[in-house]
Amino acid sequence: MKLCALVFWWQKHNIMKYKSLIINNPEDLMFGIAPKPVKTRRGLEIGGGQVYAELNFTLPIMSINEGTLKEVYNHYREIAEGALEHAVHLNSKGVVLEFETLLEMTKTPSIGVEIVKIMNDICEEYYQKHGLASEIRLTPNDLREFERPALQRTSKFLEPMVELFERGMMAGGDLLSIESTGGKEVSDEALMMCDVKGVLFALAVLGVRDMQFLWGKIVSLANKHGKIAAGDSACGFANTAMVLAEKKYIPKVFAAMVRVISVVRSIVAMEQGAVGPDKDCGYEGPFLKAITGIPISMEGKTSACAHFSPLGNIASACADLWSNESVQNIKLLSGMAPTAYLEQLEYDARLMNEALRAGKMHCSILQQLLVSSDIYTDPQALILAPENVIRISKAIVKGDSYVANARDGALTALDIIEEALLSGKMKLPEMETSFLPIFRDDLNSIPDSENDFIAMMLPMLDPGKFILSEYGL
Amino acid sequence: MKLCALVFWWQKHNIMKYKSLIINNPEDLMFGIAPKPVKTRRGLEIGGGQVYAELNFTLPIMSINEGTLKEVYNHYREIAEGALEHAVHLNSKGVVLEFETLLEMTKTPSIGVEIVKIMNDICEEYYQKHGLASEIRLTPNDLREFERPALQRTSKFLEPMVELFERGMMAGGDLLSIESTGGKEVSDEALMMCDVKGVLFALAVLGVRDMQFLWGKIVSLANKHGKIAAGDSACGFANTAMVLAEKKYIPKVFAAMVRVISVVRSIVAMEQGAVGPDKDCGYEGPFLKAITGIPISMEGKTSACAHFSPLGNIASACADLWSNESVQNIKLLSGMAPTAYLEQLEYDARLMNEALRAGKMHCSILQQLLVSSDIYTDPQALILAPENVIRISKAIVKGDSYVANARDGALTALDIIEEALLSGKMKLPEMETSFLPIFRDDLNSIPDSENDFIAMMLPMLDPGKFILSEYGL
Amino acid sequence: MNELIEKLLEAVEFGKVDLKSPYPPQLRGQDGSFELTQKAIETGINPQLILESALIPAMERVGKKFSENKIFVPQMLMSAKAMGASMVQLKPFFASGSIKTKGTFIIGTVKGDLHDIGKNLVAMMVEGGGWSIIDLGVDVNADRFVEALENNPGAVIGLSALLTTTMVNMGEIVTRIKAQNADTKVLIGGAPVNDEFCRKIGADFYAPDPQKAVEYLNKLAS
Amino acid sequence: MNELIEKLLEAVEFGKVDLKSPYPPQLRGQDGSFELTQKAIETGINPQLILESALIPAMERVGKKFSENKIFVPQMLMSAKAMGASMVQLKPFFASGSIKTKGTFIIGTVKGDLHDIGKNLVAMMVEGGGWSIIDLGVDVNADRFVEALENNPGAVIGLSALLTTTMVNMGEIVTRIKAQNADTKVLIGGAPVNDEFCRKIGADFYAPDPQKAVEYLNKLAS
Ligand code: B12
Ligand code: B12
Repeated sequence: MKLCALVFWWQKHNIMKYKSLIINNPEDLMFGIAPKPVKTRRGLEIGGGQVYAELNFTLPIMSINEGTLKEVYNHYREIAEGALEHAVHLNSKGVVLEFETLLEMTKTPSIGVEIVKIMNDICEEYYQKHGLASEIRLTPNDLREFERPALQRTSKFLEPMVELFERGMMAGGDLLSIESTGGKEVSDEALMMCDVKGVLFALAVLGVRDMQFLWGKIVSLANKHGKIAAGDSACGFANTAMVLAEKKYIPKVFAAMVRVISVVRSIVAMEQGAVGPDKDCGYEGPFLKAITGIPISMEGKTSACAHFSPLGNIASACADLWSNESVQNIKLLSGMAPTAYLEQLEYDARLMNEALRAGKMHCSILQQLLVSSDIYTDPQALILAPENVIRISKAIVKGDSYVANARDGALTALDIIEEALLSGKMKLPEMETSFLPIFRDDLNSIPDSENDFIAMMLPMLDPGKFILSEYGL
Repeated sequence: MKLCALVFWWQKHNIMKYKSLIINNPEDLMFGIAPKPVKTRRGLEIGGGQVYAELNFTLPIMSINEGTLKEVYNHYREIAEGALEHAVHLNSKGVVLEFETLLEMTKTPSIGVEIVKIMNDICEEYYQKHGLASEIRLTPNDLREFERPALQRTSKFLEPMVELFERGMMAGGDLLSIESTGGKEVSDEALMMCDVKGVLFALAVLGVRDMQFLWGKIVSLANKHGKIAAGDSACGFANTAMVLAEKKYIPKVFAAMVRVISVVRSIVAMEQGAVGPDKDCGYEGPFLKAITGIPISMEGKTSACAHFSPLGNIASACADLWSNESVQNIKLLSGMAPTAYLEQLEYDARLMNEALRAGKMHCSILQQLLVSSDIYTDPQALILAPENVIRISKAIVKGDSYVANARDGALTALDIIEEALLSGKMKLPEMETSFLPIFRDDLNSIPDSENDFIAMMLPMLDPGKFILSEYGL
Repeated sequence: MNELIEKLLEAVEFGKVDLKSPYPPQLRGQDGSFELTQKAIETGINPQLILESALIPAMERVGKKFSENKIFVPQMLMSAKAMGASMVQLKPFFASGSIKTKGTFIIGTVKGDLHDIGKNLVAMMVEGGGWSIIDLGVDVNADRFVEALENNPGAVIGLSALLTTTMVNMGEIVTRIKAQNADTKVLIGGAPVNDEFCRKIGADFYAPDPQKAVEYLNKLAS
Repeated sequence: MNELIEKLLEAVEFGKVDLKSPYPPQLRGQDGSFELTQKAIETGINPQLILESALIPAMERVGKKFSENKIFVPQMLMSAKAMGASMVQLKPFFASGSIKTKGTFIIGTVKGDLHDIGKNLVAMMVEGGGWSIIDLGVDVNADRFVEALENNPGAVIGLSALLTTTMVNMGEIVTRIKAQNADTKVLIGGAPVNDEFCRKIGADFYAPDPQKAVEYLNKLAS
């Protein structure tokens, strides 16, 4: 059956494919175990009963140009070799290396492709010599935002992005991801204004449509080459909100809203055929796992190299890959920073894997500790507790439009936050809580129908900032 | 009662004070709980049912001289402020900042004292403003090794060391430690030659005597000023051996021997009146905790910034402070590295504290996972499993001389390693196992009496390298 | 102090733009900064005084509250909007030269870099501090900075970068700017940047946050 | 190849010092490198050949096994001892100039730093590679390096540092050495050091481990 040729009812009517959850029971939302595990070429079984480390890394302070290319390649070679050598030393069960490209590597796809090749050769060498299973997640960056207002569908930048995806997967980038930016033109300002309707418009209207466009392409490319369309995390939305909240620039309760709203945008990748592992940095993975059953990557305390986090432990509660988000290739006292972070990820993963080996009771106790150690410290943590993930996910799948899905999810998250406050289990300063009634009013004012919502929002948005037709509207 | 004035039977006869364990049951060797907790000025209760983060840090690449002193001070100010600010943000229950001095700060004690003052002011500020409890562990470096052969008792360097201890504790360095180097002249070569008798001589003869000399001084200074004599870790021996084993320069089984032997040397601090928390980096803490009941600091996965480790999880099994060993004050993508490591330590500690809150069953399951995830990956991990710590500790306290104590402990560790190999639970390459019979023969050849042992060893050691009289021999 | 000035200060501090605006709830139904400025001008208050005794002090208070984590960005943005409404009224006086800002601040995110949340905050706070802002946007190369400087002699330049691979572009831009006019002050910021890097590339000041940038600029202006 | 040479090579490779030495078990009771060298000289084998066909190749094998993690340091040290026993026999020929090492290597841990385990390993491996070694020990300042170089013109210098606060001392030492003789090659190492730092201070080569150092030196010598 050629999936991509068929157009389903839900696609035609622009509504969410999922009407119920695959995981209905909080106890079944567990690290290392996904109802639909993903098997990779070199034998990783992500979500198949084992948590693996996903190492992320980037260049130290330097330019990328003709003159430095050799040095750039050497950095990635050193990173991959250092990490895999140490993974062998630590008896690792398997590693994912995420290669998130920087501008120049996407603009000139041959650079990105060469880096994939270099790292894939090393993966292969360690596989052949030591039996270490590892794969590369290839994450081209979304170049389209270089034009303002962005031309989401007609941009000249789509060509190099697609080229990097295709040639990169052929070179050994087996897991395909991106942190696409559809809707960001609107959400950037909405984030700063704590405008929940603006964020919802950016994600549930613009984001969803852009994801449909982009992931249709990515999935068909992946299918063509027998590669794995993995997923797309709302980094520019949910992660940005978290970082802003950590800096105390916006309320944490708002960042929690943004995370929930981003679910309806990120799930579109799965609707288009992506199978996971979903990317880490938006933390919307647990909801995607509950609804669709795919395995997910998460990041928490061991991504303190990349940003501080209120979700250090709880983020791992149902992770299948455990990531450090990003670290520069610089020297620490022990050795290179990516190698050090690989070690930390491996030990975290070992603990979870030991629980998986020991059985259900051990898993559930470890998860309970991971969850309860963070749950009431921050509303963003609260909504990631398995029972809350399930409850919010159930609210999300109820509605008949992405807009309604997002709104209902956010309202349920609000309920959960208010209940925790009422019970006295969570404490928040008045500065935070004063936003709650505003969010509730705003969310309640959102109609079920996408068209009505668009009509409601357009007068309030700066028309110079985005182009509706670039979203098929 | 003036303890320091009395001379006990065990002191007069130069034998170990401890004849039995305070913790006899492996289940009672638990993180966060020590039979003899230590209460600090600002209210930390180390070993009193709570694990705290102990943050370690050092300067980035730079010189310390007149011209850079301002910058040096700024680094320590920035580190302390960044860490405590973030600790408040993370609702930390308390933090220890370890200030391990560099050469210049001990040679010119006023530099070290000034840094203590700067950091103590910040600790006090956060205590007053936010109720955050924090203390400084002051760890002057042992200058005596700058002379070769070292003049352990008559060195002119003792004066600035003692000055830094005294003025530093008055400036707010409440926990006093050192990684003293008595015996290192002999052990350095013995380590490289995997000479277990040489190491035993260095630690159980020279090390013990130097510790008696040095810790007598430190404890009486601490008592004089109402400060806490904490402990002395065999960094230059056990940690060095671990780092060399990680580099595959010496066998892991040898590093395991060194760790056990170092116990009899480090315990002398407690015999002289030190009360803990013992320092982290030799990993002999669990034995000290079992035998003496003091709280201990440990380091594992979250010290990957300082060195790689085969003890990532298991090291925390009975930790009361959880440390990162050391990280330079450099910028990561999130912020300064010490702040990032503080976050990681806090989340690790939170998990253990959540177990402590949940009760005995949760603690024991979490500990079991921490232990079993590492135990059979490395002989150094194996001997840190609580039941093995107890078994080895029991062997250690049996004998009637430090030499016999060390020998018996090491032989028991050998037994444990060989049993694990025999049972098939642990696997080691022949390169490693071929050392085991050699170690056993060597250990068996060691007599009970210190004098006999000295007589046996002297002909085999390079007399130009150390001065017996500097050890009171 | 004049009552109108006091009210205007309050309107800007709490983000009351105009009569109709519902925010903040406690000032609902009252005049906003738009109306208050109009009235102040009508009653003959010196426009320079309006700027210096109401708008700038209000924004200073806002900046202080923000840096003490007592308010969030949206509150600060509302104040900026209120100040903007006031500036609309004051525009003719700027045009005629009868009032002056502290100077012109040209800001942009450097070539290859699209991160602008931080830069926008800095621009807003500096504007609140009484400076004219020229925001060149993101992905800005040396040519464009030089050009903007030519058109605004004496302006101070602010560079932002968030990537380890774009912060190096600051070096070239600083060199080009200093080549054009060695006296031009350049301040830089962004998460991966620090003091040491600032010295290395020959920029004049590194600010970790908008407050520090405003302090530095105000020192320059005084 | 000559049988004696072959045996000597084996003795050094496996660390057999002399007849009496119990190590390694499999060669117990056999001649060690001390006796074998003596016999080789007696049978008239060219001392240069002993060095180049037995000792150096043996140590090369040892170095290779070590870098492939097939042996530990003590095995390598035993080989170094065996080579040392051989060198005692060869000493007169070095003194007379009838055999030559590849050159002289002056090594030390820089001022303020006492870490010497790594430095000692490097010294041993370089010696095994056929170089004369002058080990200045630890806590060595620029004066002492310069002095040693004066006494050994043409020597190559090796600097070791393990602390972030002592590695900077390498810079000064390099400058002083190059001032004395710009052609002197300086190589550096130690855990916190890297390539970039090497370039920055004007040293010639950074080696992360002894093997790389030997390779570089051998290239210099050839
Ligand atoms: C939000 C964000 C994004 C958003 C940007 C949205 C926007 N409109 O700006 C999106 C999602 C689009 C994005 C994209 C990318 N990002 Co980004 N992003 C971030 C994130 C999470 C937060 C940045 C932020 O806005 N912080 C909040 C603001 C308020 O703080 P700030 O920027 O530091 O600014 C403050 C100060 O620095 C200072 N300041 C800033 N500028 C100036 C200027 C002057 C003159 C002065 C005085 C002061 C000053 O004042 C500000 C206010 O306090 C950071 C993570 C982090 N830890 O910083 C990653 C991060 C910077 N991004 C990263 C990466 C890799 C990317 C991408 C390449 C990802 C990809 N592969 O697609 C692309 C690059 C696009 C491009 N070419 O620029 C990496 C950088 C790694 C590296 N090598 O350097 C980071 C560190 C994330 C990570 N940990 O991996 N990103
Ligand atoms: C062992 C050790 C010690 C021993 C030293 C024993 C000895 N005789 O050398 C003792 C305990 C005495 C010690 C003391 C101190 N140490 Co120390 N020590 C270490 C440790 C654990 C291992 C170093 C080691 O021997 N490694 C094994 C050898 C084989 O590796 P290597 O030295 O890197 O050498 C290899 C290569 O680098 C290379 N190489 C080395 N030199 C050269 C030279 C040339 C020319 C070439 C080509 C190659 C080359 O080849 C070698 C072989 O492969 C490190 C941790 C670490 N991660 O490195 C800390 C470490 C270096 N020490 C540290 C500190 C702070 C100290 C003290 C100040 C502690 C204190 N407060 O008392 C004192 C300082 C004393 C002084 N002034 O030097 C810190 C440094 C932090 C910083 N700011 O830089 C470290 C990083 C520990 C930590 N994580 O905090 N230390």
